[in-house]
Amino acid sequence: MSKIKPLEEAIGHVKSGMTLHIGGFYGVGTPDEFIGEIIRHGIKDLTVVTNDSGTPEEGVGRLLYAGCIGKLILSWCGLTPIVPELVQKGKLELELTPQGTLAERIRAAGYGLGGVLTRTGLGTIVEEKGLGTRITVNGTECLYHPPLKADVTLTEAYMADKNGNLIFRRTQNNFNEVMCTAADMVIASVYKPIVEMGELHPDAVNVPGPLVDILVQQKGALS
Amino acid sequence: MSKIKPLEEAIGHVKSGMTLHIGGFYGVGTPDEFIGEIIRHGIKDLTVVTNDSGTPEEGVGRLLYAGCIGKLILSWCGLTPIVPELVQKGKLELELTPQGTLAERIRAAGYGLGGVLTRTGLGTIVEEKGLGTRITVNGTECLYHPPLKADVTLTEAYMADKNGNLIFRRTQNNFNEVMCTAADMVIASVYKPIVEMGELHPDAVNVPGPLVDILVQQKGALS
Amino acid sequence: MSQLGPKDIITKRIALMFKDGDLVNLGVGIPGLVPKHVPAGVTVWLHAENGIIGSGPPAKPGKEDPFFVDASKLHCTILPGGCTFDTTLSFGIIRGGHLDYTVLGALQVDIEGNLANWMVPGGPLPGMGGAMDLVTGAKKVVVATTHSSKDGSSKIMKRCTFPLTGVKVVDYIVTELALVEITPEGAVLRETGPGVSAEEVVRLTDAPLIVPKSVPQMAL
Amino acid sequence: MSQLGPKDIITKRIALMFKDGDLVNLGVGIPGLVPKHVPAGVTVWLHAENGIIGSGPPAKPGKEDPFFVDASKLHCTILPGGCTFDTTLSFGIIRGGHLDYTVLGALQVDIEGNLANWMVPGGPLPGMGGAMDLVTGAKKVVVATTHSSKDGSSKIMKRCTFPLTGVKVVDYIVTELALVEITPEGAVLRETGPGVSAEEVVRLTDAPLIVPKSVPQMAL
Repeated sequence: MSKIKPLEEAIGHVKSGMTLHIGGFYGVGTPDEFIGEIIRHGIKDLTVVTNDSGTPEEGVGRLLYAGCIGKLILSWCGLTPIVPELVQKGKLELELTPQGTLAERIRAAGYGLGGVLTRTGLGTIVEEKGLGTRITVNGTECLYHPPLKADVTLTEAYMADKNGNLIFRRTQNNFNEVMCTAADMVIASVYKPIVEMGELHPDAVNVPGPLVDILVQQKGALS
Repeated sequence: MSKIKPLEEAIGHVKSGMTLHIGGFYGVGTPDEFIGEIIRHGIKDLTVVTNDSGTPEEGVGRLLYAGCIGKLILSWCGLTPIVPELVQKGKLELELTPQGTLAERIRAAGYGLGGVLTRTGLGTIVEEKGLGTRITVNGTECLYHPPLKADVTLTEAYMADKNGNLIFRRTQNNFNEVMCTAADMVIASVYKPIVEMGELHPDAVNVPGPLVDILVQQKGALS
Repeated sequence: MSQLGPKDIITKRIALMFKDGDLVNLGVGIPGLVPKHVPAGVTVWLHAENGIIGSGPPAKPGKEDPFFVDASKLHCTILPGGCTFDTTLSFGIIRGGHLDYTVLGALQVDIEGNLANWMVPGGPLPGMGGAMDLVTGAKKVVVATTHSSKDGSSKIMKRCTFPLTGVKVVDYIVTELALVEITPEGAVLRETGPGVSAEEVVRLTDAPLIVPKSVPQMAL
Repeated sequence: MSQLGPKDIITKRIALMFKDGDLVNLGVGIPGLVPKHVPAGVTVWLHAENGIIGSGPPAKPGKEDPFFVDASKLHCTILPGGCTFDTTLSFGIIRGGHLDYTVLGALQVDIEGNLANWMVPGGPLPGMGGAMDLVTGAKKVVVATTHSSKDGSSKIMKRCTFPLTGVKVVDYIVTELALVEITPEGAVLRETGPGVSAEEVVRLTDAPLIVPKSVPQMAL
């Protein structure tokens, strides 16, 4: 059974109210076609976990301005002024999380760990707002953060084979690799033409194929 | 200042009483020349953290039979019958740890985390012997294990450049990659001739150069 | 009546559990026979603890890659579509619930789903390797074992007495006589081996089994 | 007397802290000027949160790689010997103590080593990004800031009042007037800026400094 699906069928798995992991850092590694398709379908009330909200025209920012997001868990939203507006109007719940803690929370979900123990955020708003809980382990004070799993991960890859093995280029990886471990369904938007099994170097694979459920070939990739 | 050093100078940093991370799974990825050099120097009372003890002739087993090890932290030692003998005589302290927990304990040290929370080992000897401590987080019972750092990591790589960037081949990686994050000093035994900076694919690097302190070119690599 | 020997009955029945694309880790011993029984048209990806998905047949003599062994220390090959990775990701796959099945041998297994397969008290002390992680993390834990020990006692017990690999972790026990599912209500006899009656299974098992009205024989 | 402007004094003094091969993460703003002052013969590897070691100069127009930006969203290049990696390893490097230095700007910094650099109360809410991880994990945390705010008050305070980035995390504060080390005993004036006296620094600082008998000027 082929993992390669048309865009519309793939994004048909994303339903209003779901929690999504969306890869990308300043839009690099964000699956743009998936964002467009979610907006086109009018999907609402999403909880989106991502590094940053991009801009009004780019990345997760497009979902914000289209009104698709009910809760946002990220580390930075400095270029989308709609965020404080929506928060003030009570239309958006915002959870600001240190970038490293966010990555480890996602990993803990994907790797079956009980949570994250970190010194990052001790004595800051992260602790004051109850996002992390202070506990003492091994004689050291830490914040405990629970794992963070998604219903669906939306990822972009540079190369893929038909088994779903993914390879990223340069800083396209960022949160993508770890997000592919931490959702019930992983959907990848692939830049280069998807190749036959055996054509990727087995040691260079970033995400093993069995972790990936659906591959979507980006438009223009075959040109 | 070159990171490339002769074998003897490199292993001169390993002192009796130290804690070592040694990579390898059934000897694959274990830096054999380093093992030989430690034995030749008569280094004693090492605490060795590794996946398995290999055989009497191979891998960490050689250090055991040469009497270099005082404490062994690993997941499997089925082919080195000297282990139960030494334990019974009180000459070896043995800490058997589930393989995944061992890897995460090393990673926690290397990644600056407060420890590991895992369900692995609940209700088993791991808990009974106090290796892991039961705690409840996020409504789930887990075992807490502290981070596991070393003075020196001894690793083997397939390729390296002069900045210390390492690339592993097939199952040579195993614990090597994570161990390179979790020691005060990292010494790598490199199989292929060490190349100039810029000759490795930047996206294919397993261990970034700044994590690696010393490179030793394996004998015969230049032939 | 099947012509299969006991170990082939066990492993063929297990092979029929898989669906196309499943990711599976096989322990040493009997589980190693599972791959030869996977039906044509079903691709099963084998996972090895030391960082492989898609490990293939043993390397030909003289063609062994010194940097490539499987979790049994055999110099193996990699199938097209396979890949390699480090131990943390390998156990992330195991512990994060990404393995569809782990198939393991047993020293003892009981009707509460407890498994002992790594250490005989007073015996040698090999270590648990990745077994505790596998039974905790895999979606389905299948125990592959002959129904009885060499001394004639049944492997399926009321309560394990050896040091445990995992507590309440087993989903299915497959022997040459029975497929038993561990449920919150108890151990349910789902199927019997070829030519074996439910009564026979109950008689040869030293622990109470729940026996539904109708228990089919394994369709091998 | 130095001809350097205030920001160049600050960043040149910081650049002189590095030894060959150091791994350094630079925040936005003033820290971005540090690289141009690194002496010849000293190689400093720049780390970027989004997964780069060895990020090089901006890509030439038309040569931008769509899959490659640095942590300031600039299309950059990679130096020979550099590499890329995912966010978990990038923050493992940060949080695991593998960064020799992080150089950050400040909204406020105090003599206990507290730093506020991510949020003005009542102002916009950009998020902490990787700043909290950087100040917690790096071996040395260096704050690069002009000595005074635009309103004339000193940036070095008795106690920060804005939401903190980290508690007791700062090692050095470098301004155009002073190099201050945060120690368990307090904030020690280690050096003064070019042509500046220790008395002048003390007068222009709204928090008590420990002033050793002899305070040299920065050797720039």
